[in-house]
Amino acid sequence: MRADLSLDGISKAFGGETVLKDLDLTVEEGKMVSILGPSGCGKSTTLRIISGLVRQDRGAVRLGGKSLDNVPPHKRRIGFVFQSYALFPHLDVEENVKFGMKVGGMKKEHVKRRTDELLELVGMSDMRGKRPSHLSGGQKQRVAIARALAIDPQVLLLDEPFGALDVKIRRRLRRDLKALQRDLGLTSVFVTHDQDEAFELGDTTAVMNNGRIEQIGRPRDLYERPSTSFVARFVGNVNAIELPGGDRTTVMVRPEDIVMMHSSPDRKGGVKGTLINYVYLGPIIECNVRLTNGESLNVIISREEFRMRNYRRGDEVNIIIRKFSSFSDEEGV
Amino acid sequence: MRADLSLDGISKAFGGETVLKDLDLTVEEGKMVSILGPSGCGKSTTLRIISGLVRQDRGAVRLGGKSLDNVPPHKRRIGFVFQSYALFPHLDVEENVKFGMKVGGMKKEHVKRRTDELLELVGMSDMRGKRPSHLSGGQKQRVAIARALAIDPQVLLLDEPFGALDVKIRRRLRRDLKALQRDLGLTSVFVTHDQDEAFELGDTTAVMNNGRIEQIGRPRDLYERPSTSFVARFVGNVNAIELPGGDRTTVMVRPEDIVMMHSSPDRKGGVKGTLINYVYLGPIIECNVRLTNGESLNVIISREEFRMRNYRRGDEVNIIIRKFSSFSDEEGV
Amino acid sequence: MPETRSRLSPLLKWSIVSFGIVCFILIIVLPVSSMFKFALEDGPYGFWKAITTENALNALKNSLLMASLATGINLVVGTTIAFSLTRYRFPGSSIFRALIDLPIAIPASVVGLALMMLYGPKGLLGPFFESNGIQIIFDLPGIVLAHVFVTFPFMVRAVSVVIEKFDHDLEDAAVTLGANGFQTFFRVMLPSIKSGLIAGSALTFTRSLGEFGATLIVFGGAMHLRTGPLYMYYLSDSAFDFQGATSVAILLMVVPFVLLLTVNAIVSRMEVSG
Amino acid sequence: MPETRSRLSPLLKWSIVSFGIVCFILIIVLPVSSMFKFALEDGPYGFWKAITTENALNALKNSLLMASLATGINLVVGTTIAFSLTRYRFPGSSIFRALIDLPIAIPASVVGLALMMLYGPKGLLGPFFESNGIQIIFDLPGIVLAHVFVTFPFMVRAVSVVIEKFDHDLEDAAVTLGANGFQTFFRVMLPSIKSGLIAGSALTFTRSLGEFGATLIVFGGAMHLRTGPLYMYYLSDSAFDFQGATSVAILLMVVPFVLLLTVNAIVSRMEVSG
Repeated sequence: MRADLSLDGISKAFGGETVLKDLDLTVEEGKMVSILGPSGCGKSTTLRIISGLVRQDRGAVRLGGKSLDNVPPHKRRIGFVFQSYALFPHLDVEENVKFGMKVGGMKKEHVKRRTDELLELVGMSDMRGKRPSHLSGGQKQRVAIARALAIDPQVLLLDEPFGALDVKIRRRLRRDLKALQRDLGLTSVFVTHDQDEAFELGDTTAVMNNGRIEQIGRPRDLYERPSTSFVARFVGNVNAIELPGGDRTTVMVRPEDIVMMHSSPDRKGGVKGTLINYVYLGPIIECNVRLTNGESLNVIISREEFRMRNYRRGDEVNIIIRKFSSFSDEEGV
Repeated sequence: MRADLSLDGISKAFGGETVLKDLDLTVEEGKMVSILGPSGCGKSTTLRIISGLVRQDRGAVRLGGKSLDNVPPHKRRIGFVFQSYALFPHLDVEENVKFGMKVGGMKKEHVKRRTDELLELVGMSDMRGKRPSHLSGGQKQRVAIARALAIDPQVLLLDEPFGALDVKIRRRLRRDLKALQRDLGLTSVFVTHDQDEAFELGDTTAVMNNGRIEQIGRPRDLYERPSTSFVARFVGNVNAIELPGGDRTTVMVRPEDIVMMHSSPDRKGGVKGTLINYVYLGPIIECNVRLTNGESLNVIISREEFRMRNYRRGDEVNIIIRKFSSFSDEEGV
Repeated sequence: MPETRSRLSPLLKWSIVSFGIVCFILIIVLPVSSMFKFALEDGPYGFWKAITTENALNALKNSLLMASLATGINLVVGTTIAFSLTRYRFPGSSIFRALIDLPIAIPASVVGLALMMLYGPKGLLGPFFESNGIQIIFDLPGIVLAHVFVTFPFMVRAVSVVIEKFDHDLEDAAVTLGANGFQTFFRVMLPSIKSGLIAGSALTFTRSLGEFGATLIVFGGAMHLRTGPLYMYYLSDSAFDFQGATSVAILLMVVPFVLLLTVNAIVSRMEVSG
Repeated sequence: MPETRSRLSPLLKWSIVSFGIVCFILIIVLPVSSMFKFALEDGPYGFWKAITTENALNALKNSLLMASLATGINLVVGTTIAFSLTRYRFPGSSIFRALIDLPIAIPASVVGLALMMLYGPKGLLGPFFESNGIQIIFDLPGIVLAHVFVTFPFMVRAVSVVIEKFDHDLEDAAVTLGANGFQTFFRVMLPSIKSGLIAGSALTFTRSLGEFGATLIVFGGAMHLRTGPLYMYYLSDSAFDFQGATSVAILLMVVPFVLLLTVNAIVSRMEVSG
């Protein structure tokens, strides 16, 4: 059996408030699963339970089929990367990376060699003598990753590691992290509330809400075939439209699944509206259309189309919905 | 003459370091100009000079043709919205909004009526008795905007007002702000380092770098016809590619101006590469291609195309550049 | 999530806590409590009588007077200095800043001696003041000076802390909203630093009520100005009236303690709602 | 951008600064300086002679001894209590927390009296200890207890501040990296709170060197244990030897001041590089 990580029916409550409800999750050996969810959905607690920092109320954490529940956290060999970096402020970069190997009683020559390798790997060799307070956020997180890798972890957990970083640095770091994880074949769980990050890093992405995993799959599955209304709303942009008619059904429509044309007297079908505003998002344009019934709609069209049709603010337009989904769990919003 | 705001040849240095160099800018009455630039480019200082909080070394600030330079800051009637909100912590929401009218000696009934109007306008009527510490970031900024509007400002300045907010709240607030600014016909200057924000809010956007405005125009102009290499790099994503041949010319290519196809023996022309990774960004897919010469390229294609061609990681692809720009100010990067 | 934090075994944890509590009781609580036994030797009435003799009332009145004067003076002087140090740079400001803590490091009795050497009958300036009819040492000004000297850093520190925390954008906001310098100061700055002024005043008042060493030296037997701690010392050390001494001591202990607790509660509520 | 901040007119600004400096000089600097005049009356040699008499050396030795003992005891007791209060909740912990500041509010002379009422010859426990051959009041244990009592909150506060600032993720990180409880404490926790231990020790030592009121009462004429401030008081108040008193006073002032400045510099450098 491979060293897959699995959570079986994990439940956890803090002070009477349920945080995780009967959660199941499997991470195949060498793969990275990203957990995507809003703050407070229980994703951080999930990581803390895997690492042993928090003890679950029910359920089991297994690695390669063997339960970890009687292994104390400091003996689990599970690397943890914190959003706050959690670098030891009194130690320099090199000593931070060495920490786990030293407390583990590893031989000196080996510690030295491995530290050099790891600093090289994360591109921090030049900074080895610096204290964390002299590093930028991105550099700190590189060191934190190297430090977590130093214990040769069976599993690597990352708790919103780029949450405190600038957009540009974040993009760079997540690319590097993905390459690292794939090259080293690290079994990993990555937690974030940022959809791009979850999609870029995860081999599969688990969408989490209210202590449960609502759907797990590849970005395309989540985007095109959301299984719950929460997933539809949380992943990508979506318009929630009340269908005309007395039954008050609400459907979800992706902004790019709407066709927009200029209104003309001979055009039948579709819904009429006014182009209120548009935002130039590079290759695509996001348009805000107000329908005659007052509802507001997001429509995304390509730059070429926008230019071709020469849209202006205030234009009367005609809208056709090409594709929509509806969910049984949705109570007319 | 309309009450246009104009900056003529403004220069400013702090402690010997030049922050603004001979800056010109005109904001037409009732329009909003967004200033987009990296941190430290001088955009905040520009706002502070307009408001009189900082005194320029050279140049003039004019409103409707009349110089403001001898008007002390507290008499300029220029609203200022801070990234830190800068709400008075010892006053409740209502008292914060009333502050400017009270120190201005406005009549009590009028103050009351206008406060009600403004709180209504920003949707904070229910919160009027709350202290700032009990508000969320988004609510604080709504109050700060109402407070700035209370003095019936000739010009409204906003210094990265949404910089401290979550993405979702930010989107909502910027839409509301844009509607407000347009409805009230406020002459405004908005400063940000976020391109989407600058594009959505500004009637025109000024791209600023190193104390100068490099280009001013509509998003489309900036995106499609950048006049400097800085603008090309800063606005949207861009690939900087060294052209083959001995002259080491570097050109800028937008990720969506690249055509990607599967390699096949009979396909001539174009450059060969390998599809390293792709990221599902909703309606578009960002692909990372490594060329045979080792260079890395970003390519954006639509979801439909990606699906149609059924790309997988590791695929051999062929790249054709459809459009590029080059700049005389660029020294082979 | 406290559950995630305490990784010590419960035994170790409770040993640590118990050790702390036992030490605290032996060093602080028991000595303080034992005073009550002596003060209440003759019942509550004895306690009441001891703190309402003419001498006791006079001493308490003096203590409150000195504490009020020291607090008032420090409110003006300390706040001014706190402003100067946190907002301006001037030649020598870093030396000035270092010297602020001087009174904390100087023993109270040294303070008394220092004041005597300047303003006393044989001091450098004393004879000059005396020839102009101004008595400083062995009189009210000397005692107040001693109290101001000793309490001075508390006010400067408390006010400096809130000035440094003050968000300068608030000032800028007030200005752009049309407030002039005075309006900005009184409507924005002052309310923001109020908690520091209150905390500093409470500390000054408390320390002043308890001041002993410096006052003992500069007071010089001016009985009508004798403060509470001096009166208590006289009762225990010269009159051997331990019932009286402990009664006064309890008053000198309870009043400032209640004052400090109250003000701390007020200040922390101000900061929360702040 | 200091230019954007000071909107006061330069005149007003300099009036404020000057007023602060003048007050500071009159209240603090001049009295302190005037001591030098008396100490150096007979030149530097006189100063040297005054601080090297047998009595003076004995007093200084005693002061350093008491300060060291008080610091050592507080390092153990104060740190334990700071840990208990910041990390655990137990029945009565909030009362405990409020009582911590008690010694700040209690006048030093009251502390002396309280210790006497418990451990003194007529105290509640004194006769018991005495019958077992242990002398507390009028002997070293009593003086040390007085110093510990008075300095106790300084250590608890200094250590509590750094414990509260401590980032608990560091502990979690250490654990996930394989550190057991002891390794986590000694390799991660202790280095992080070191600055608080140093700052607390410096404050304790300084305050202890200058303690006068409580010691005066519990010392009870045990000459061989007389500390610096008591010796100084004796010189000025009974022997009227102002040259000697000011010499000792200068020593009692300079030593703790230099100590505090040095430690502040060390601690702030630790925090910057931290």
